Amino acid sequence: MYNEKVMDHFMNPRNVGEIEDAEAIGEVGNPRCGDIMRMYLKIDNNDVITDVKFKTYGCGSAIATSSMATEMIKGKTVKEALKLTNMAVVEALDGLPPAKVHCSVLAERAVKAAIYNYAKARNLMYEELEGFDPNDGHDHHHDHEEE
Amino acid sequence: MYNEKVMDHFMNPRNVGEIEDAEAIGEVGNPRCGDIMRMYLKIDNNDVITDVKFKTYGCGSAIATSSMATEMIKGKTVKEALKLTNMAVVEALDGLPPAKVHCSVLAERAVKAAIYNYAKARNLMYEELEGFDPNDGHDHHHDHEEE
Amino acid sequence: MCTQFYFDYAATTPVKKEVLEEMLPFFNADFGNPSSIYNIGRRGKNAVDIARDRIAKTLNSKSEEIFFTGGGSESDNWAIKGVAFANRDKGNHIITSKIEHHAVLQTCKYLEREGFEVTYLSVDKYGLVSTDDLKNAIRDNTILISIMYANNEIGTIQPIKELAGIAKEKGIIFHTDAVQAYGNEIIDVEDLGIDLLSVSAHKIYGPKGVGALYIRKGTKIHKLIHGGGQEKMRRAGTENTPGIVGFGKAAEMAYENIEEHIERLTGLRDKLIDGIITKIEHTELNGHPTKRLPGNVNISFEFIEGEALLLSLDMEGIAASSGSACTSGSLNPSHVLTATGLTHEKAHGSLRLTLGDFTTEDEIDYVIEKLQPIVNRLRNMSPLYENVRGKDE
Amino acid sequence: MCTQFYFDYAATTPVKKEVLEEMLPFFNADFGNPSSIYNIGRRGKNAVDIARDRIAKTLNSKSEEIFFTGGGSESDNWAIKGVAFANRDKGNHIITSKIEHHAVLQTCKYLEREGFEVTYLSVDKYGLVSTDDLKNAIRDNTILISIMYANNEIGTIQPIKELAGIAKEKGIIFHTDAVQAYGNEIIDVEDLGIDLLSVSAHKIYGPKGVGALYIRKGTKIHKLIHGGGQEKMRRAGTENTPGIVGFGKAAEMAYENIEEHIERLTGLRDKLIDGIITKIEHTELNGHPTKRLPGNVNISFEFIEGEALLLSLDMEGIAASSGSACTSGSLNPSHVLTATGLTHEKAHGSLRLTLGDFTTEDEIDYVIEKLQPIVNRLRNMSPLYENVRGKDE
Ligand SMILES: Cc1ncc(COP(=O)(O)O)c(C=O)c1O
Ligand SMILES: Cc1ncc(COP(=O)(O)O)c(C=O)c1O
Repeated sequence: MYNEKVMDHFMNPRNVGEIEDAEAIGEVGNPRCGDIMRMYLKIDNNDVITDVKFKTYGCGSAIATSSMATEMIKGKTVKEALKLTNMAVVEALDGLPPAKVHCSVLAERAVKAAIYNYAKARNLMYEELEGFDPNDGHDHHHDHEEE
Repeated sequence: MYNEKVMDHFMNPRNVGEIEDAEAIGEVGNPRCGDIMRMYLKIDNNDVITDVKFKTYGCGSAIATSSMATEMIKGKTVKEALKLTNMAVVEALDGLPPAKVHCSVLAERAVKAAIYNYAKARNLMYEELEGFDPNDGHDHHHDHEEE
Repeated sequence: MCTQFYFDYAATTPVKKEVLEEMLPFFNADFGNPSSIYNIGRRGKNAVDIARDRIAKTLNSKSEEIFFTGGGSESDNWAIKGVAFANRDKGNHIITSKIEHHAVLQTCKYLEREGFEVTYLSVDKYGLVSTDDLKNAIRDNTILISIMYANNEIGTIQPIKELAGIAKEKGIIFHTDAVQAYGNEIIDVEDLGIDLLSVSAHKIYGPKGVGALYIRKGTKIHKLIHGGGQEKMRRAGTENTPGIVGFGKAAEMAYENIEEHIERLTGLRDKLIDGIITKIEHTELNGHPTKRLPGNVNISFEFIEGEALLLSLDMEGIAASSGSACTSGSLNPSHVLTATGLTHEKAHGSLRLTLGDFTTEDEIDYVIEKLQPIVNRLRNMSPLYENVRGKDE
Repeated sequence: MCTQFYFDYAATTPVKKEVLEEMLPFFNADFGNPSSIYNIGRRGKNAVDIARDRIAKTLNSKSEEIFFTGGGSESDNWAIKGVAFANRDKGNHIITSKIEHHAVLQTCKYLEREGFEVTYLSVDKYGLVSTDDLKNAIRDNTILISIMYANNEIGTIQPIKELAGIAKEKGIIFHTDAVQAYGNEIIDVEDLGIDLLSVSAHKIYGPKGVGALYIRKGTKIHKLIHGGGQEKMRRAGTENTPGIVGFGKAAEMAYENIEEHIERLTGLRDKLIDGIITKIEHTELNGHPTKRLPGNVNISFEFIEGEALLLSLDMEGIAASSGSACTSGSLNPSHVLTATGLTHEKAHGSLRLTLGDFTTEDEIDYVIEKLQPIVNRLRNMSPLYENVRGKDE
């Protein structure tokens, strides 16, 4: 079902854990839906993300995309991190099964949620966050029955 | 499908042929329905059937029952022959598949039709022939679809 | 006696060695449920996907347009009931032909009882549907046209492209029962422009109990079997993995050298037809002489009845079939033969010999040789024949 | 890694050696069409008849009341749609339960769209339907009650005799989906007084793509698959002879020593349940502790998600299943688990381990041993768990 890279990130996820003194923490998802991701960012004075950690409750692709997303934003500036899209994460994982792509949205949203909280606390504005609401459910992929 | 006795009577039918100077000839069936049987009887002055021949156009059980029926009435009196039922023929053949039992009616009717013609020509009356009409179709077994 | 000379390939075919070999692992080694996520289930899923691709390739369709079923009858029922019920808002009129397989005819009869109207098109003496008849039968409320690709009894091949073209012009969904044509004809759903097509594995050296329905993307159709999410949520039921794998392999093999297959069978077929017609008098070919399945021979023998003929052939180890009422379990002879104008009598005396990949020239010779005395024996017993002989003399 | 520890017998089972052996001749030696009259076809017909007798015997039904189908889903669809459409003149109300298999539920949903009314009975926390609820749900226009014998996810066994008794009293047709119960319970259709019962071969070490529907003589029901005269004119389609033969053999084997089978599996099941519940905290058994299929274990692991659990188990060669949304391809977790009152969260964290004839004690030990570190690993990654750990400390 999943390719090797996804399985590697699922079995050996990078950056699992917490950062006690994180500048930014974001949580998205909902246990009702079966996935929650919490993202911790250490951000230095140059707006560079120097460390990332995550905790995820969710399926294999939720965990793998969490792991991949943390790797992708580590060392990037906040602005660069905000450009991360779920499709970029999926691509970096060499793809996900079509029915599972929606799980990757969680990682993108967790990064945004963390930076949203960071920006709010510091009164910063990022145009990439325009319209972003950390409390929106993530886009669920609806399989509705055709009849 | 058919048992050995039926197959024997089908492959080696007894009494196939015609009797040029037969006292009684009867024909029943209809080519539309896929079966016709013609029965020839030699009947002596004591009303005893001394010889029988038949010709049949029809399926395996029609041919086998024709053959068996001729054997069963040979040497019998006309009155005895009229008592022949299709079920007795079927029994003598050790049975027919349920869907094929209706074919055995042809033989019974052919015997009756021959004696009917014989009686008519001689102005004889047999109570066993009461209500018998040689031109009736034989009882077809209807497989109707349940829905 | 054992069947040694099999002349009933149109009824069913043996599973080829190569096909069975591909199936075997899926009975107990790779038996996992294809819908599950663990390894042993994924292997089943991959195999089903490959089978789907293989079948799609033989029909020039997309893989996503192939849906596996439990056989040709299910495919026909699904196509016809599914379209009928899904398009009731547009109309309730269906057009089919008088010579369809029972899987189509009985489904149409059921739909008539459920309030649909069905036109059964007549055929000519060869069993051909006329394009004009189809045009004339179309009404404003026609929602489906279902015409079989090739007939199972007399082998007649319909002008499917023309018929489908007429349907397309009017925006009417077109289904074809290709159970007999599949593996014996080159079929291109794109070129033909058809919307639905039924096939069955056991007619092409695959296993019994597996079929497929091609459904052109966008065709409005209800499900026949509701339930789990298999077959992209359109046909429920745990996938018959070994069966599907076998079907895929059989389809691939059937189309590997289809031209050669057609040429070889056509040669054998014509040899058998000529042999019988020239050697045995009062015989007649049923169906079309050339627009005919490569393996189909159907001949009426006057004055004798088909079941008696079959039994006699069986005693010689020859397996065949007949349109006689006595073999169908019903009162009337083949609806196909009578639709071509044959008298009941001639229909009762019909014999179908169908050829396949294991048929040899020697077998053809054997059948011709055995047929003559059998026919003579039965005719000599027949009260119908003696009249003719009288006349002939 | 290859699946070496199969714990998904409820999804499907491998075909047993003895079963496959009986099937093999019918693929290519005795491949003839059972509906034909020649020798090779008759051998197929005899084999089908024997299979029918074997299955009838396991259910204490008459052979003529057993009809072969293409699987459990087809049987369910046939039973429910067939009865609904055939009895529309009497009423349009159907009663079923909330925890049925999709083959029943989706069929009922379809019928709702077609103008029928359906009551979905609730279940208690163990998954049991209440006889009072059933009594209260019956209306004057109720034509069918369909309650599953045993549930595929949580293994709960319903009081079928009582439920069927209520139906009988009111003259309502009673169907039960016994796909999971068959081969794991002693089933006597006469004693239970049921009218229709669905079974499927691949759940009892028979082949996929074969099932049967028991139809009590006199039950008014339409066909689902119209066409040829097979199955006494009630289910069209060339008989899947090898599949049917395999089903017959599997059924016979399943009931040869059913008591022993039940006892053995029940022992293993309870060992596995105890092992998990006592070794791993924050776990909970789903379903009924004793009114439960002998091979069914279903446990919720809090704070983790089922698909992640399955993937991790797969890496250890263990095949299992879950009621998590992520494995069903839908948005919501198992409708069965939520119907028993489980929160979505606990349903997402459910694991179903189902045992069968090849399960050993060692395998049970292996699973318990492997589960613990897997659950720990996932919980340590889970933001839900850390809160609890905090509280626990
Ligand atoms: C309770 C129940 N009903 C019906 C089915 C459907 O059976 P099949 O997969 O043979 O169509 C299953 C299994 O999938 C089942 O567990
Ligand atoms: C033309 C045609 N349609 C449909 C069918 C039904 O296929 P199956 O027997 O696989 O259900 C057959 C064969 O029996 C056939 O010849």
